[in-house]
Amino acid sequence: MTTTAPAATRKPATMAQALTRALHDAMAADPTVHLMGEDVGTLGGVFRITDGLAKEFGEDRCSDTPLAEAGILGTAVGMAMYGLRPVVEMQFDAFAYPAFEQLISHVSRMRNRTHGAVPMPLTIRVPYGGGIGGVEHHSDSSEAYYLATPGLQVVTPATVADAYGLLRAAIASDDPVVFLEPKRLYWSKDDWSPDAPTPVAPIGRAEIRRRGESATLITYGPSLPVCLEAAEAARAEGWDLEVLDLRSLMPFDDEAVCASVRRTGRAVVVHESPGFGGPGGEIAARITERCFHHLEAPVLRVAGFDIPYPPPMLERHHLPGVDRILDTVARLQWESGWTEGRGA
Amino acid sequence: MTTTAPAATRKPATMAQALTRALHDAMAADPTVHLMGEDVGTLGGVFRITDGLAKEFGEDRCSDTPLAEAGILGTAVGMAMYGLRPVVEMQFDAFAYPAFEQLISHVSRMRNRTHGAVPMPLTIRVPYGGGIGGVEHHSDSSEAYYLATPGLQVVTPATVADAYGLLRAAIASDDPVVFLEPKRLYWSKDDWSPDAPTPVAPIGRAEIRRRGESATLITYGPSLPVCLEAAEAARAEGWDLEVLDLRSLMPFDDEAVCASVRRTGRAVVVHESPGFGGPGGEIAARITERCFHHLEAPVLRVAGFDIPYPPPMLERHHLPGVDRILDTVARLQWESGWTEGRGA
Amino acid sequence: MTVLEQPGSSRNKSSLPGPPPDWRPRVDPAPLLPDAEPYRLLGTPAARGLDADLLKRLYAELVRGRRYNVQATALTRQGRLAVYPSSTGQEACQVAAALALEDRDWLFPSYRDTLAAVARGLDPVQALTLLRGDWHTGYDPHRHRIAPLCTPLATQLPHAVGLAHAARLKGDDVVALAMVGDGGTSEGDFHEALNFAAVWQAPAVFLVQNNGFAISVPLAKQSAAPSLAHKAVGYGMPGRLVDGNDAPALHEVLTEAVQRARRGGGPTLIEAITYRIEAHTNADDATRYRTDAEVEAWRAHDPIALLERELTARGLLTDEFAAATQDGAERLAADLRGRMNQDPALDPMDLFTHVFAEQTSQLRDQAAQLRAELDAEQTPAEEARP
Amino acid sequence: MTVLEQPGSSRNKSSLPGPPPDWRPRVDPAPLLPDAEPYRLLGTPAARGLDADLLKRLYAELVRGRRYNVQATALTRQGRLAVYPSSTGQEACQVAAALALEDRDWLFPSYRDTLAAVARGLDPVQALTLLRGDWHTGYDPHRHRIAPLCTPLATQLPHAVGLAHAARLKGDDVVALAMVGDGGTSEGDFHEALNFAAVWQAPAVFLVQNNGFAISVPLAKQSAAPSLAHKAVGYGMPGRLVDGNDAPALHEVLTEAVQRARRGGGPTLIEAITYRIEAHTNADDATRYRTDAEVEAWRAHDPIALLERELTARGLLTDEFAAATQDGAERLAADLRGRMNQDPALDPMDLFTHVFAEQTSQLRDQAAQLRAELDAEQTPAEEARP
Ligand SMILES: Cc1ncc(C[n+]2csc(CCOP(=O)(O)OP(=O)(O)O)c2C)c(N)n1
Ligand SMILES: Cc1ncc(C[n+]2csc(CCOP(=O)(O)OP(=O)(O)O)c2C)c(N)n1
Ligand SMILES: [Mg+2]
Ligand SMILES: [Mg+2]
Repeated sequence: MTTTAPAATRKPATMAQALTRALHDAMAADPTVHLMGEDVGTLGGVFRITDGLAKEFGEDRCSDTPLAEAGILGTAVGMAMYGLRPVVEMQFDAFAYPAFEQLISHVSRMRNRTHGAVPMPLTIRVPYGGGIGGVEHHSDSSEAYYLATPGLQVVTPATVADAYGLLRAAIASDDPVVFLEPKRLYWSKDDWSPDAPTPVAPIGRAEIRRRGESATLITYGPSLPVCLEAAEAARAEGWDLEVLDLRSLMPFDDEAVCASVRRTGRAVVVHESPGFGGPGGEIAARITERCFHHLEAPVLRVAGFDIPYPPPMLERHHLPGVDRILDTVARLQWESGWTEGRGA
Repeated sequence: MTTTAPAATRKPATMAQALTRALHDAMAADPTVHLMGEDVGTLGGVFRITDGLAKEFGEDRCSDTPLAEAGILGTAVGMAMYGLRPVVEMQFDAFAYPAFEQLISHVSRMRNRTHGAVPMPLTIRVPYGGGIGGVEHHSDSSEAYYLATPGLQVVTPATVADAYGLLRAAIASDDPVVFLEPKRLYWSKDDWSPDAPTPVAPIGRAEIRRRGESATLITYGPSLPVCLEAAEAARAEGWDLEVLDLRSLMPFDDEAVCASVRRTGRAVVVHESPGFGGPGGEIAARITERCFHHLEAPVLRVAGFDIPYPPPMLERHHLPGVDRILDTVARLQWESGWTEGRGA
Repeated sequence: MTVLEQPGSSRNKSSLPGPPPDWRPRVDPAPLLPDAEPYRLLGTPAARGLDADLLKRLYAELVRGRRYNVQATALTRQGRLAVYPSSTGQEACQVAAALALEDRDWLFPSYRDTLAAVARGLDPVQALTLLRGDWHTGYDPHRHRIAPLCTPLATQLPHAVGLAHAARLKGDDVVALAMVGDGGTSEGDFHEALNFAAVWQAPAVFLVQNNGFAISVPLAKQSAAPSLAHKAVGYGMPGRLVDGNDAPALHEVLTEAVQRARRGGGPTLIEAITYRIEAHTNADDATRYRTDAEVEAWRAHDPIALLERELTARGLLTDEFAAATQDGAERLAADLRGRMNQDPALDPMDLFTHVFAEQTSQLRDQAAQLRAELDAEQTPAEEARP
Repeated sequence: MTVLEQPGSSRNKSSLPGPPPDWRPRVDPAPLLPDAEPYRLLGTPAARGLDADLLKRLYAELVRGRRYNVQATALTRQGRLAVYPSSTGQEACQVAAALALEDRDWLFPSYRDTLAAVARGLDPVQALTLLRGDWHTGYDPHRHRIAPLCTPLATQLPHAVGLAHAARLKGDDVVALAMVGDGGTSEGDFHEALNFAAVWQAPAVFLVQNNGFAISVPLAKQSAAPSLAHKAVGYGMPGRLVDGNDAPALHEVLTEAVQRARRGGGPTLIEAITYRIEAHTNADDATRYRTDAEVEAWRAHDPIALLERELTARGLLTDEFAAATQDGAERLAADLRGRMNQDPALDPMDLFTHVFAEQTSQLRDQAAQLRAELDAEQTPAEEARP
């Protein structure tokens, strides 16, 4: 099914609403889908993403667990072994850390270690990132940890439609998916029809959100709106920036990324997570490996600083913003003539 | 003190012996140094690195803890708050995962969150990497997780002398150090004098282990001997490879790395940890950012595959070996003339 | 014919093999078990014997604490505080924890325990820095012997144990008191901390404030134990169950535990049964998971009212004392209000100052970048980008 | 004048405030407490009443198990097995765990429990694949209802709880039995698993093999609890303490717990007191941390010898039965030896086959690289690098 809803039925919806709808539809479609986590039942989650689901599907299918993240993920592993399709909610990014042992040593390896006999069709929903004025430990961007763990798929929506489509795809996947939900986009709105939802988005495909010729901004999740804004602002400087939304960090869409960068010849990777050891290094390195002769300048990065996430009153200085992106675009060696003699 | 022991007193020692000696000397020099971990007391650790220390310094200063890694690191945090200098042993790489919450949310941030009032002079010793025929969960290379955590220093010796010098420096550091010990080099030998040990190695300085002109192999820990071997083998192909041992992944010695790459114009990063999201991406990206105009070819990477660590009988196919390194060096575009016209 | 070279087939006289050679019950479990009912003093004849000064001190602190809670909640409505997890209804736990400690002891509070820190003497504005958002920890933990207010649940418990253990190794008679919620007892760190404490006989006291809920999750979905205090048995430490709204009872039980720890008697687990009268935080909607009737029932068991009844019965609640108490509370609130209404002075460059003792070259570069951006912000826009 | 609008100052008739409104002891702790002494049958009068066939079956399995342990250890010396954590001395636990389960039930073994898997019917070679090193899990867990042998301690316990819970949700009367060592009980995952199991009333049984040591660390440095079984109380499940070398006693206690779980009666924690006669693994040097005398004392309490005594007393250990038993054990050993002496057939390309259901383009590239390297290995060296 590739049809899109007729424009008439589309109306503004928030990313939170689209996520709730995705969970709802997945539960309705497949009785093995079980939600679990802290406060996901009666309360509907602290971000209200599971609102109403316990009521509709019963507490057994949307259940409040004891407060213990390793226990939540560890029991979900056992449930998956018995044929269920657990969808786990971690309440905040940093509170997934106690479950890392289960994630790294079991969730990510179970299929592999059992020679394919025990798949892990688990979805782990992690509200991530800052910009919401959260107190300490409520604003981390931890995608680097997930990316360094072979066997995990790492997916993050940046649009309302993707929130629905990618979450449906994550739940349908027979492999574990870390589904990163950008906290500060929960209340972002877009025209979208909950009655005829967009088709399930395939995992592993990047998407060009804005066409441009001068350079490519490569980003995902919470930084997409910032990049789009930067691209608009860049017009005043005479730059026509392309903006690429990765959507899936693993699998990584080398094809789409390289096609764009080969066309524009310049790239900046933008993310909120600290730069050192963050996803940007991997992305820049693989672009350079694959597109070296097409590059007019090194791939640059705009990332969070290499510091613990700051207190709310200082977070705006940490987060990649339009100015920092434009300053970086300005460093893409627009004036240099050195590429002329290239043989590639 | 910068004197080196007179050659006469130097005799073969293993990395394990140098580590034991470093712990011993640190304990003797500073009564606040306390070792703790599973089996570190009576047994001397499963790798015997703490052999004899409980006997010499008493069980209070080298103590067997209950079997709980979060508890070990978490209590070490409290001990550090009270003015001790704990040195924690994680028995194997993968068994540090249960302690990740403590590491990420507390150890790495304590100084920062308290505005400098509560430093964390903790050393976390982690035997890491494969190549020793270890069964499942005994051969991980987890450095990417540590690198993605702002506030941690990440250090790893590749030589007997560095094992001593860097461990002394780690223990002396007022900030937390993840001290990665390459398991398969524990029994590597070198001429070294335990009676007049080499000076304490400063953290954050890379070291050129082999001078060369054609290209730089950038590596650390268990892959250093492999790179040196590859460099020897490369002579037959007409390549004179430089080998750079990073020693410290954070702080990162941009200066030494860039100086070498600017000179050779080509670089390959070699490590055992999976490539995707691993340290190599960061390293390649920052070299490219800084040395773009000096690069004759993209910085390439030789890393472990993006798979869970294989069973012992298959590990040799996973680990970066001499052939794979040489194959990669061969891809550094030796024939291309395209760099001629460069303006840089 | 046997598979083992054992005198197995030629049987011994006694047909009873001994117990396993190394078996012995290592500790008698009986003294570790908590009482069947929560311990209380108020309303019992024993209350009559309590020291009048102590009761008055507790009362004054409770009233002050309640006023602090009310004021902090009001500040969230006025936008001067980002979020406040109120301890209204739990003031007896907060106050008793603070008063049970000597100056040299350490307090390890959870994110809900700002009042305990204030009752210990911490400046209320510094106690609220985390929740206002200008810095994570607004005070010097060493100066106040108060660890950072801890957001990740139960993760500060092992810190308390390690600190207590270190103090003991150094020969200092320092006790660490750590606070955690009922929900937090489910975390692995709770288990590991208590086990380490018992094995090390560390001078640590664990106070579980069982307020019946972890945000929306009621205790029955959190634990099936007879009580949370019963968890003590599994570690080999005594468990005590206390009415968490009975300030003198709490004070007595906590003081006993602290003294025992100080004497080298090892750790104690104390469960205080209480109730959170307000929502989880100002951002929470408690009507989603509990009834007004339940809240009302607990209001009738209010810690201040309980103590007030006793003070009145003993004629200790004179108009003068009540007025002075009220006055002190109002002064605290006015001071807090006034100072929280001022914007804190912030330096963005602080982001880089305390990541490491010595700044890395990487952080130096980033600091320079931010410095340049801040300077550019001062400059007219057209000049900013060259 | 009061700070609360409460009828506080006008006191009620009764001076006793009620208990906290929501307080009630939720479970009576008494029935959860383990006995003061390890439960045993062998050597007691009750042993006489035990079913002869059961005793003989247990005996045959113990003898077979011992032979398996001896053979596997021998294989490490011959270089056919990388490492072997022997369960010699713990065979009663291993065998009883296997026999207590129905076919549809699940076993969650730790890394030391290969024998339990073999006693359940798993091919001994498949059980040893992990330790030989040709693949992590050498069997299909679903086919045998045996979860992967688990190296990270205690981490498989939550899996067992989740599986048991899922089975119950599906309406299947399946029980999960999870095994863990004394050391493993200190891990946070132990705590979280038992708590989830009790809250969910999951049909799970936890068997702690307390063999006195976690590698070199003796129990006293691991736990200060009266017994490890006493940990059950803190979760609200029954705790049982058993002589872990008394196979019939273990079988009875385990079977009871499994049946109770199957009936919906919830989880049980069982501590079996036993001893590891061999070193931790063949790579360990046990003389560093324990005395020969201690080992000898436990040899005298050997599970096979204990049962043999009873069989002999009841005249059940006929020459014929003993010979058949011995014979079966030798056949197992010979088969194991023979098959382990063959090198396993390995395909390096398997490294990429099961990382994901659908291979990523990244892994496709890497697989192609390895394929090329393997092909080059076949080719003479000079041709290999172009
Ligand atoms: C490790 C961790 N997981 C989840 C959270 C999110 N969270 C904050 S408060 C809370 C409930 C805490 O309940 P309880 O321990 O009973 O303390 P109370 O709020 O009742 O004081 C949760 C789940 C957290 N802070 N830390
Ligand atoms: C999480 C974790 N930490 C550490 C280890 C290393 N290790 C392997 S066995 C062992 C001791 C286990 O003791 P116990 O639980 O009593 O089981 P036993 O070996 O006696 O059967 C240790 C520390 C591990 N496997 N997993
Ligand atoms: Mg609570
Ligand atoms: Mg043991």
